[in-house]
Amino acid sequence: MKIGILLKEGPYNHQAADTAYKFAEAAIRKGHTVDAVFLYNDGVANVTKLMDPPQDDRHISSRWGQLHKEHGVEILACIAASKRRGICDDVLIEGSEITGLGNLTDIAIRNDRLLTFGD
Amino acid sequence: MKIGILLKEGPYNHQAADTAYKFAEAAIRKGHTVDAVFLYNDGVANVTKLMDPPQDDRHISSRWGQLHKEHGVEILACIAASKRRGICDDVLIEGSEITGLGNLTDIAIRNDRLLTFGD
Amino acid sequence: MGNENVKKIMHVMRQAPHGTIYTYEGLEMILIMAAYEQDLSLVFIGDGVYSLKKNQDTAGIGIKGFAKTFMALDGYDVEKLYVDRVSLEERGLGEEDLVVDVEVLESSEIGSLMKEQDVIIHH
Amino acid sequence: MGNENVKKIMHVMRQAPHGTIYTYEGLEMILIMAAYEQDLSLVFIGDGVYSLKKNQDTAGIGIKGFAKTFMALDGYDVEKLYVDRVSLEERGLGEEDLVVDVEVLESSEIGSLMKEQDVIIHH
Amino acid sequence: MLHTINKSPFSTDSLETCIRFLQPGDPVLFIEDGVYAVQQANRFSETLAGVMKNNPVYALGPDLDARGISNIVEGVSSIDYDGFVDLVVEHQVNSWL
Amino acid sequence: MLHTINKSPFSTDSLETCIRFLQPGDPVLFIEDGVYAVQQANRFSETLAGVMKNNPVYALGPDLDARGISNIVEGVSSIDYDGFVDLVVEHQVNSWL
Repeated sequence: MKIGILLKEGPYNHQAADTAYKFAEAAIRKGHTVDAVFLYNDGVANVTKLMDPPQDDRHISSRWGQLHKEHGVEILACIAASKRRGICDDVLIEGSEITGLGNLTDIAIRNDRLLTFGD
Repeated sequence: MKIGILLKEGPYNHQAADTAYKFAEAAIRKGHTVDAVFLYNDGVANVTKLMDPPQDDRHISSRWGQLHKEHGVEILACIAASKRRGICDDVLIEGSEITGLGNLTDIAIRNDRLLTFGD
Repeated sequence: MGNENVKKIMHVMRQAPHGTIYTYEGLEMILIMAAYEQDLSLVFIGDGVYSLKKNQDTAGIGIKGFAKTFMALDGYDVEKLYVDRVSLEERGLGEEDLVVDVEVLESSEIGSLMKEQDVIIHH
Repeated sequence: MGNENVKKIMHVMRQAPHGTIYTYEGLEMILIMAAYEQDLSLVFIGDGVYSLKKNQDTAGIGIKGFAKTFMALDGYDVEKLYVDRVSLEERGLGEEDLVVDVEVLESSEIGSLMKEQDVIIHH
Repeated sequence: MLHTINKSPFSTDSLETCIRFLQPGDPVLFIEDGVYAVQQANRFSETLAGVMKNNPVYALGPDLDARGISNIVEGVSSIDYDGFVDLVVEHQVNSWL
Repeated sequence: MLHTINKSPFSTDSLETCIRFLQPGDPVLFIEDGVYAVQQANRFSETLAGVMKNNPVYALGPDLDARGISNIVEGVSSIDYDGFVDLVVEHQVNSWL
């Protein structure tokens, strides 16, 4: 099955980013395709490479970058939401991209499911 | 009267940043001192100079920078919260600073009031 | 049973306006999706019904208002606007308080509409 | 009436742990403030009482747990931990379910404590 | 002590929780989405009436206007940001987030 | 249709709102802070029992463990992330945020 994910909250502040990641991991492990993770609202902050959490904590943006690298999952941040919150190409983690909401619509159309995680 | 402000949510996503600003403006207009605005949790995203909202919308980080420039209000972001969320010296708006929670404690001690705005 | 390439996508507005950006950015999403000729609907539940309240004037809080944008949806062929009757009533509001024409439905009717959807997005 | 340079600062924990970071970052704030020899207190109200629940194991969600950090507060001379009785009871919890010794108070008693504070911070 | 409430009473437990800890005479100020509490004839009218027996109640006017609320419960004072500052000068503050 | 709820029933109206729109037979999955709803003997036990009459109820095990909830209401199935995926494969999803 092909699955798209919409993530609406920023990293660390809400569990949404963690649940979305754990879900994606499990779906891939079970042989499904996770097509894309689309970041909206504060969710766009998931892909800043400037984050620098404590050593013993998870690194949320690297984790998304890895998911792209290892499993081809598109990691996309909405451009309008990103501009409001200071996310731009200069700070993006490798493997992620800033794009328009048309792309989210395509994701909704071409996948069997679109799952939302947020607050 | 001397007033400190603690702001716990990011810009645009929640009204907290706007209410805190409007309150600070009014307090200064009425002759009070707004000593500092301390940013915590997602609130640290208030001071990224990379934000680029639509032309006809308010520019929240510039507004905090102006408040510092015109009225000497310290605009401080917690270092631990900032590191988690990718806020660092490279992206700070002029007039703001990254600092420790000890500074917030000083603000709580030296002001007549410490007001919290958040979600 | 309908075009296989057309998806039923429902947007559920559940938050009050202005206190958070969810409804506003939700509306931005809907306006873009409207160009893709999918089967879109909007449902207003809980505090989401407040987004449609007449006479909102946001000048004093310094935030852009957007209630009028709901009126523009018609021009994008987004015509399915449903409001939950209970949500309206417990807030002391009636259809005459809203900026656009909507269909007021019972919760069970909205529940069955939800069940028909391919995608549901809460804002 | 007490040292003029010592402020009464109350931290109110109102959120469940893990779903959001507020309680965890609140605790980080409290640990720093504890070094400043102010008159600190912590109050657990509503879902905040869940932060003190025994046997939390966060390994499966990949987030660092912090319930044990509340036990360390004693070492920082933070000894005023109050829990709202109603909040505990409506959640089917008792003192024996909590990781630390706390004082369980009636809402009105917490209300009067609040009234004595110089600073109150909700997390 | 001034209590501020910034959430709609319909969506979170802020109002109902705050009420349990309120002391008689303490002013309550509704701001942001909290102002829906003072609209006439909604499900929380009785709750609000209970509060008003022992506590002065205020609502932030700019937030009322932004939400199109003109029919506010009698006895609630609409104030602007300057009025908010005055209340803060007069009282310590307890912001129920 | 699978309904997910990620908020504590005490702090927001997510559970009570979702219930009004649930269709008989639709599975309900509690995740994140939502899992507090399935702890035994809390204020929402009756509400949950009502849901369980017509709907299968699940809770995400890792979220239960993280919160130290071991005494869950009888009849609620604890599942892991793999089980979450299975439910999503079987149903369209309605995530009540």
